[in-house]
Amino acid sequence: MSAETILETQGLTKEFKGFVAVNNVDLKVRRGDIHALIGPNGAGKTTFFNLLTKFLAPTRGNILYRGTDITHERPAQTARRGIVRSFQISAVFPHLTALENVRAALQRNLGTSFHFWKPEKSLHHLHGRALELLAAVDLQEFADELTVNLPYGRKRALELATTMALEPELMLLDEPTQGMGHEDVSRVTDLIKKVSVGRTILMVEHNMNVVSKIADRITVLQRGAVIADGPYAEVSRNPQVIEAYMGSTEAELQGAH
Amino acid sequence: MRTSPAVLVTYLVLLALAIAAPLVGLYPVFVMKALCFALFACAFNLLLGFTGLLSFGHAAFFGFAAYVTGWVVKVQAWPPVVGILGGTAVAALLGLLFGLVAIRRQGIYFAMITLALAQMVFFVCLQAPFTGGEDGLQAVPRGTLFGILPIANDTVMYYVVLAVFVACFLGIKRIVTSPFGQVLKMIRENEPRAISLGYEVDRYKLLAFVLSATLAGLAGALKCLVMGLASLTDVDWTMSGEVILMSLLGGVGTFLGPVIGAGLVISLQDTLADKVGAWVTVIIGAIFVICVLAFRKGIVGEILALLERRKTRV
Amino acid sequence: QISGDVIRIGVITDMSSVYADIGGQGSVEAIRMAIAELGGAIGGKKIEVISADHQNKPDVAATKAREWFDTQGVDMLIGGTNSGTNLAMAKVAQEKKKPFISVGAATSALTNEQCSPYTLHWAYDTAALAKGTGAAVVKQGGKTWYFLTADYAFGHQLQADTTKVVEANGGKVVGSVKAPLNASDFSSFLLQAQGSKAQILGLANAGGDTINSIKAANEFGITKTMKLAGLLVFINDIHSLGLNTTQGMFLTDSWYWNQSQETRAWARKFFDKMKRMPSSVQAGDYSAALEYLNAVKAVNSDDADKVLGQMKKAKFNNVFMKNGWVRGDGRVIHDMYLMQVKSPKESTEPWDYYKVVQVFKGEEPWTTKAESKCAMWK
Amino acid sequence: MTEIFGIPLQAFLGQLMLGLVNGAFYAMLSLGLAVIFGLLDIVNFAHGALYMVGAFAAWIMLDKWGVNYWAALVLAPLIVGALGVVIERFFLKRLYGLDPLYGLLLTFGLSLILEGIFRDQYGVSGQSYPVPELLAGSTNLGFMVLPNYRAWVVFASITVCLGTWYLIERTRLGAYLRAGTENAKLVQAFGVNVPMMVTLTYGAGVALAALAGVLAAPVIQVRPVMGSSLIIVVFAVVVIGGMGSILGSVITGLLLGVVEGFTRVFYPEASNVVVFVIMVIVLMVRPAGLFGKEA
Amino acid sequence: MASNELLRIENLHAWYGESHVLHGVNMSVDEGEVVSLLGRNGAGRTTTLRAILGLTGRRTGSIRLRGTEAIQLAPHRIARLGVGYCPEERGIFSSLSAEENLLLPPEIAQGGMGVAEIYEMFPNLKERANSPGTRLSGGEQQMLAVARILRTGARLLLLDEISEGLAPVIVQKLAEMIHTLKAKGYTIILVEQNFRFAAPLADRFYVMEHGRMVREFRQEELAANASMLNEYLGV
Ligand SMILES: Nc1ncnc2c1ncn2[C@@H]1O[C@H](COP(=O)(O)OP(=O)(O)OP(=O)(O)O)[C@@H](O)[C@H]1O
Ligand SMILES: Nc1ncnc2c1ncn2[C@@H]1O[C@H](COP(=O)(O)OP(=O)(O)OP(=O)(O)O)[C@@H](O)[C@H]1O
Ligand SMILES: [Mg+2]
Ligand SMILES: [Mg+2]
Repeated sequence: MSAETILETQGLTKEFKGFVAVNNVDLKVRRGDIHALIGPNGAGKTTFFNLLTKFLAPTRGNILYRGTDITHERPAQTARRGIVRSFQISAVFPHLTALENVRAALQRNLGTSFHFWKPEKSLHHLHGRALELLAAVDLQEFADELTVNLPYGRKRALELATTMALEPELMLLDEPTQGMGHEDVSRVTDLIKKVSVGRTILMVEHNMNVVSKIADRITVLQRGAVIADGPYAEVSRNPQVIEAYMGSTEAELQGAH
Repeated sequence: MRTSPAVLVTYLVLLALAIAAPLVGLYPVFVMKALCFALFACAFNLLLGFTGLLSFGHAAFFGFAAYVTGWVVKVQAWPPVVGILGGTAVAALLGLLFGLVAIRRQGIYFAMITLALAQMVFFVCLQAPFTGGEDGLQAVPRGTLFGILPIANDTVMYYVVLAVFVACFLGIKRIVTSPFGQVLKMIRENEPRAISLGYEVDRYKLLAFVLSATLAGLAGALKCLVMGLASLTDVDWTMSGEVILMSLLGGVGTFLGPVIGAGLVISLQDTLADKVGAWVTVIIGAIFVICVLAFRKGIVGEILALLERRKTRV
Repeated sequence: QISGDVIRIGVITDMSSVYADIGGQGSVEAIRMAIAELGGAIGGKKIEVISADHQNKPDVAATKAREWFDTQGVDMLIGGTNSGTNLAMAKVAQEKKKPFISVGAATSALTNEQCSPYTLHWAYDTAALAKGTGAAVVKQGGKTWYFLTADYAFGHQLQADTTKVVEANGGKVVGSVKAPLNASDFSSFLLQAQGSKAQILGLANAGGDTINSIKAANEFGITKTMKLAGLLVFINDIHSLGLNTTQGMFLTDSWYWNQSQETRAWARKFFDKMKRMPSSVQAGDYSAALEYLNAVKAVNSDDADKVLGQMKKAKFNNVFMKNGWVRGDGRVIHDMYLMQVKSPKESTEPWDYYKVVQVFKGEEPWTTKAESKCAMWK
Repeated sequence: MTEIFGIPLQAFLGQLMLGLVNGAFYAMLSLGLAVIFGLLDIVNFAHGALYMVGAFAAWIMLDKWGVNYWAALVLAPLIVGALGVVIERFFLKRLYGLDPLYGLLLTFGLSLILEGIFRDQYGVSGQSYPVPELLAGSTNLGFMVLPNYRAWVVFASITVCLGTWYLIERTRLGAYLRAGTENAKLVQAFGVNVPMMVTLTYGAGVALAALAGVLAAPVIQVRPVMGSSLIIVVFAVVVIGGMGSILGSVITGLLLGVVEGFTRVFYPEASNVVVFVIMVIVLMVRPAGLFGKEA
Repeated sequence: MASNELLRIENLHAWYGESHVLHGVNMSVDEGEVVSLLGRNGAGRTTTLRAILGLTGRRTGSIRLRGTEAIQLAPHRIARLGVGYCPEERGIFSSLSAEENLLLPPEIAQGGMGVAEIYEMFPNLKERANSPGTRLSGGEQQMLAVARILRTGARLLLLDEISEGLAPVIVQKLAEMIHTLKAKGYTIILVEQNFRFAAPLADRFYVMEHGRMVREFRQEELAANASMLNEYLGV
């Protein structure tokens, strides 16, 4: 609708040999929002992400980013446009240090990535910025730790830091709190809120506490199709959503006695 | 990536030994051969070890470069330098060709395609008029390097080969630690992530492949001058298997590994060939199996891992 | 003045592959027999033989030869079967200025385009084979030929030489097909040969390839419509094929164990050790080693040039040849024999396979000076 | 006389027959490879070596104990199958979950070992295995004289291939296998002893190779290198057919046999390489092979 | 009580690669009982079921099935102790027809339902019998996934999210089915998002949070626990 729309999908559809994973999805993401995408397992959320980031080619439909059609771009191109995603199962470079992980992202804009004759030193000037970013997710004391040795929650945090290093306009987070303990969850939640300033965030999240806490807008997928779209308060009251996703409401429970 | 003093010392000791080799009466031609294969293995390892691509067709670059060098030096009677550069350049082009076809395929498919392409190169070497078919190119003269160095003399040739090898070894070390090397490492560790960070991984893989092919070609070109011949053995697919073994045995993804591996395999073949006949194949096969089952890190890799554990324990 | 106080003969041949029975361990044994004949030493200086397997790979042969000359102090090198490997060894020997005697190799190039003062070609060559079998078969009425050729230097050479002879005798070559070395199945090549409607199928191949192609030819009934001409057939091949499949076939060879008292006597000695009759190549190895050692004895030195000088003016008389001598191109001149394979009835004992139909005397079978392209023989 | 592609009709038909004979071997070998790859996700480099062992088993049994062809046709595959079971239990088992390339390298090593042992025992030059009396002689098809034995080879291998195809596509065991390739863990959760099934599948796969070996024995010289010279081509066949696709590998095998046959007519020297050219082209156009499922 | 105890789990830990998912689960199920595991996404319910069958990565603790310790057993051995599993992702095999899918699991005990009986229960499956498994609609796939373990004679059924993504009418059908099964004396562990579906069916409820059982109560205590569920299920 408004020029504020940063990302839009039109009739986006993905079929896997006859099986429809994402079904004719029209989605609008407003600039600056934290936009949550929820839905039962297998609803097509990850697939939807994979379509946005070009890891899968859509069977039908278009993807518009700031008005331009990016449906047929290569993944890397999309990434350089400023659309960056995180993964459902944590995505880091396990045998690089935390610092090198972040540096990996910073290095890209340097344009020397094909220079196989330059020494590693030519990257050291990036360390300052890298440390800042690590600090932002309070990982600075782990800077020289090999990433494999970090706890799961820390990895997700590092992933976030790396993603931020690309200065993305639109961040796609797939279940950022998945597999985390309570304290991790709240840390990452705050973190997302923190980094969301000046950015747009589209995230898949099963944890309704997180969603209710930070999401400005929610889209509910079910079996690949959008069944509801709107602010949390409204959507969480939508009976269809309750039916399909939240499964139960106070109303029901009270009804029980 | 920073080289620790211990490692540095090891390098220096090995270098000293290499320099002393002919003086202590080691047969220079043999050591040169070993060095050529060591370079070949290092080139291969740049791909498998530092990019994570298993090529089953690297013999093509090694062997074909040898033919080109032989042809330039013997048939065209151009100076050896031209021969070596020519062979290397052609290998680079061949690498680009292979890469463009194969690079988009993953794992097994990649291995199979490179194998298929290499078989075609083998066919060319067998049929093309300039390769001498089954007989190969023989009695390739060494001539004199830059018109001054009498490399026909084994000892002189030896130090030339050693110099080239050391240069390439350091070169590879540089490539791996360079910004480019960093990207390769990312690709190896987590390719989807590298893509999502905006790297066109295929292009990086391609460059890595070409670099590897080029160095493999250089190794082949040198071997052609050292042995004075280019033959089908060097383009045969079993040669591709051998270079894998060398890297695997020494330690994939380590710098010194392929060198050690090549040294071992070559001396093994050389010493055993006449004594045990066909058992060489058996032994080599057994080494393969043991490497894959028992120590996938290879000799050097295991040693490094051991030291690592030491460090953490202390 | 014997270098290293030992006379060391090196023999590099096919020890494990298709020609292992024709040369292989048997060659080494034959050379030992020669050494034994001189009492194992000359002037108190020990005589040794060392051997290696070239696996029919020129690079292996060359590498081994180079290493031996450089590090093992080998005084003379004997080359076994396979042309490619011998050409490679000849090159190395020439570079190192050491005598090289090629016994088992067929290619006439050794004494032609690629002749060298250090190379002696001992037993036979493609030119001789061609003149023998080719001419004989054409005379028998085999006018039209089709070649099944082993796709490497030796095969091409043999086909070329034979073609010359066939055409010179008024025959005609209607076509040829190249089969890869050690092809596992010749049937489709043979079908093509059959399609050609030629009278004669010339087998320009050797060892296992010859055996397999003859087998397949019988299997596919080619032998009903065409006559086979084995251009290089060794007695071992006949042995493994049996007389039923091979009887009546013409072939040319440099020696046959069952020719005379002397040959039989020597052959039996060999048989006791190897449990098979010697091939012409093995007999050749024996005589080559023997004549070399005689020369060493004569000049009492193992210096390459002295010994070769001696050999080039000597007359060779041994179980392998009578009145043999070395020609300017390095070709050793001796008689060759056109033989026909006996029928099972004619054969009186094991390994009794041939009857000699024609003897080519002295220079008759070999390349003539006119034909030769050998630079140093002009 | 009528001609096709500029060659006489009868020559054409003749080459077609011979192509089928070779194709029959490709089909059987690639079938085994496909089955193994499908379920174990292992590229069985040892396949060629085991094919060779099968042929030698037959030859040795005949040579030493006078075991005739028909008995060998049963025994050799059993022996090699047992060997396969041992290999899977002691070596391959340890590699599951690792990069499939390790399986490739390990089996490559195994093939070297096997080949080396037989090279040492029997040299490189071939041993010849006589054609069984029942199939001796040949039939004149008019356009060519076809040895009866070769006809039998085609018949036998096509029967075996169809049999295997039926087993996998139409039986309960086949259902387990197919399901196992999709989701081994779940099948095991249903109470199927998947590890055992995997072991036996490997055994069966290599038994097929051995069977091909016995069939080949009378056609070609039985020699240690017979496998390694074939395996590369068979790989190409499997890749072209689409890795893991049973029917695909069989059909492709027969097709390529024929294609190779014709190449021998037009450009004999190229007969050894044509398969690889086709492979590269196919993979450029269809990354998953002709019959493979797109990932 | 313990006499007819079918399953007892003590201090069960389970991992997926690096992430530690179950942190000491304790629970028990009696013969003929229907037990429901509640909890948010990611609480660890699926993992609990998978761990019972040994389908997770590493697992420690104790799992007794009719007294037999199963923690060390291979999945197929556990299954043959009489366990039937209906996975969350349904696990329908695309290379098998619907009927083949149905007939795939081997019979592990007497007294499984006959195919006719099953087709009677799910007529749609009969119609689609010959079409490839994954061509069935999500609902049909779900039915198939449940149906195929009824054939095998397993007495303990682990059902994960069987109502997920299904049209209410089918959910209704499934509810009836569970009643029937219960009547037939099957023991069932029900993992459900859809509390409304599970509530009336289960005899007993466990509430999971971060890989632990944090609450347990019986059907009749349901109302009393309303507020607590509220808090834990975040609804
Ligand atoms: N490569 C594939 N081939 C076939 N089907 C697939 C493939 N990837 C996903 N699917 C199916 O598409 C549907 C959507 O999958 P997806 O991973 O997007 O769900 P999701 O909403 O992310 O679920 P979760 O919340 O568990 O992550 C699922 O039913 C899944 O089985
Ligand atoms: N294959 C896996 N690898 C790593 N972590 C996983 C894997 N599967 C599940 N997890 C994590 O384990 C935790 C428990 O997952 P589980 O599937 O048991 O949750 P659940 O209670 O079944 O919720 P739901 O089924 O609604 O997603 C979650 O945090 C999930 O992210
Ligand atoms: Mg998902
Ligand atoms: Mg679950």
